[in-house]
Amino acid sequence: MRAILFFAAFALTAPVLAQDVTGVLKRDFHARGQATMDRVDQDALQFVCTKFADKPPAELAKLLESDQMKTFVFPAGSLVGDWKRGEKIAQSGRGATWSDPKNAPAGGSCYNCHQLSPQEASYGTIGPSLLRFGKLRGDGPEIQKYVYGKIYNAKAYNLCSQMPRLGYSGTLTEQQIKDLVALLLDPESPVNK
Amino acid sequence: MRLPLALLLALCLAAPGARAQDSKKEIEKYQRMIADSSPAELFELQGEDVWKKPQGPRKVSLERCDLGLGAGVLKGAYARLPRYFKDADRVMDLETRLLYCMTTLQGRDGAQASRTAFGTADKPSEMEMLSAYIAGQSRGVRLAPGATHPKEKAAYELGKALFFYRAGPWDFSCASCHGETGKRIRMQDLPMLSKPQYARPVVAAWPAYRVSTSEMRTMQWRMNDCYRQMRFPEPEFASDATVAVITYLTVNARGEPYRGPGTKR
Amino acid sequence: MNPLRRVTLQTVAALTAGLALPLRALAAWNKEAFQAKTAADALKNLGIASSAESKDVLIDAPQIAENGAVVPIEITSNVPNTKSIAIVIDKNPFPLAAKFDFSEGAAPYVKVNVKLGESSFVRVLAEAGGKFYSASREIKVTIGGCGG
Amino acid sequence: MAEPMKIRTTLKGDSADVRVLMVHPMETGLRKDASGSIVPMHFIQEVAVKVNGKLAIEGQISQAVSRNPVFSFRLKGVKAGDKLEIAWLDNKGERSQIETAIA
Repeated sequence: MRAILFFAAFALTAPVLAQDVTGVLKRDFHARGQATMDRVDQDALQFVCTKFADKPPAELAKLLESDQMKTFVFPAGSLVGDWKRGEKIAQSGRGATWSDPKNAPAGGSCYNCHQLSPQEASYGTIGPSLLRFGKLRGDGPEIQKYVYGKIYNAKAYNLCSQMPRLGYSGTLTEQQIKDLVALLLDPESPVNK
Repeated sequence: MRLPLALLLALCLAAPGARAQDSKKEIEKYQRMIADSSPAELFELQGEDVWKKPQGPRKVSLERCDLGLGAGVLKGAYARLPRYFKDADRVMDLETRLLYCMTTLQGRDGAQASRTAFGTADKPSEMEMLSAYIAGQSRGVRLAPGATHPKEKAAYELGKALFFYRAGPWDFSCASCHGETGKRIRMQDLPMLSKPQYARPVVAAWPAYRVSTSEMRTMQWRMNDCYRQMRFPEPEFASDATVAVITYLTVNARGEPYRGPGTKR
Repeated sequence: MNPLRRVTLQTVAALTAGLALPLRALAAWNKEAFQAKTAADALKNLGIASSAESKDVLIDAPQIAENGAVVPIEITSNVPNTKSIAIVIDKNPFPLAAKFDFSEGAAPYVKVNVKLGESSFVRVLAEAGGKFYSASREIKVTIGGCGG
Repeated sequence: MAEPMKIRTTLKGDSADVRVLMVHPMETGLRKDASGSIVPMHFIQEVAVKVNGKLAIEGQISQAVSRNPVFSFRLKGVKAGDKLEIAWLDNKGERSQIETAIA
């Protein structure tokens, strides 16, 4: 089943175009700072999402989403950290670029795409508004796990989501993701006030 | 019981909505005011000096550089770029062509000129000044990049494929931010650059003075910094890849009267 | 619309030795006022002991600036016989940003781009007949773009 | 070296809007360069506008004015052809001046 789906995906490819693009990137781009050249290679998900303009066939999407689900690494103990630190992480758009120092802590770029705390007027709209998220969705263990997982690897829930796989890619640490979970779920967080 | 709850909800939702509206209006006002009081023209003046200044081992100016309409013809030249150049046998955008002229006419080192193509507060860029000056000579001229030569068509197709190519640790493509209409990053409206009606006003305003760095920025810079934010490795200045994306965007903006150099946040 | 084409424009190479320098006529830069670290100290050093809020002092500026490096501010004083206008940005490390003195041949009007280190009140003080008239406006500096 | 300036005037009746653009880094003394060293303060302190040789506006400004300053002023009782001079002086003693006719 799996092999057939992959075969189908490749067969639909306009001949060698995707490979050409990778080849062009390898020829015309160069590594700089932490941005090494292996970054231009596509993994299966990136390949499929590019190929199907972010609308892959449902079965293929489901199959690859289940692969992404397997990447989850949940910490032992509580999934909820400190919303105050979470707010700072949500504000920062730094991390993972060639101009960011490799070991400096990254941000989550959350406000680039989402509304969170009502006090922050400068928020993006690529993702849904998360205003009052915890108030609307509760803060029990189920939702904690969902939010942690979503931040860790958003593609497990929606294969071609524009949201980065912030945990899986190594951008955010376990503690940082916990702090973001708190920002979204803690009743004391401004998001839920 | 239902009615008051609905009312309450409506009230709660109305307030942030109204705030967002006000914010949008104020941001638009900000953008209007920075455009009204932009020092962009200064870069055109400086660019004219650079264009006419003898430089390089051959001690000649760029005044004999052929930007596509004949040696030294500036009027309307920018609006016809990128285009195929027979002498170089490749498609070139403005900066790629300038780099070509710097090396072939002035005998300068191309690698050196590429390294200083993006200005900083400490080192202003000739390339940025030249771009402002030359683009300014196309004001009012409709954008008509090359789209007939096989290499121009190939550049467009490659640019389009690059635009939608998702990769890197954050899985981004250009379309991640510029593939939908009505979206924004922070307060910044994001044009859907794959659609002509949205690409036109944006492309027709580059190069542009960026107030955040107080620099005149070019399309090559725009490509470079987008790829940086996309968490990709760095594109080579004036490479076929960057020229291809610029070709794709400019062909999408075809027909729009050029009105830059513009002013951006 | 191309503004360069709309109006006549003339630029002349800067500074030649033969030209009379208008700057010779200038009063010295008010070091004490400009180096003051609080708005209160800046006002004191400008000789402003008190001021009255006035609707005749107009500030046109965006309430939200996407970048603090360039915040355009347009100021008009409709107070008769306005002699000078000072701009004070409360939260800047050195709050006094500018002071303009107007002679008979100039309207008490100025538009200038200023830097705001963070969201701040911007105060304008207009001097007329030995008195000071003020207006203020809050400008929020937000984070624009990808923030990387 | 004196950097270029650019003036644009728009005459409406007997009043003229004047816009002047200046090239200047307007360094605050807080910025670090690529090598991490502080870039010293360097900013225009004084700006003067003269009409037909007579001082009309004198401005004192600080490092809080944006890089590449742009000013708009309004002159009264002027006519086409009047001589307009604008000059600046910075904290290092560098200066620049431009002269044009009101139009």
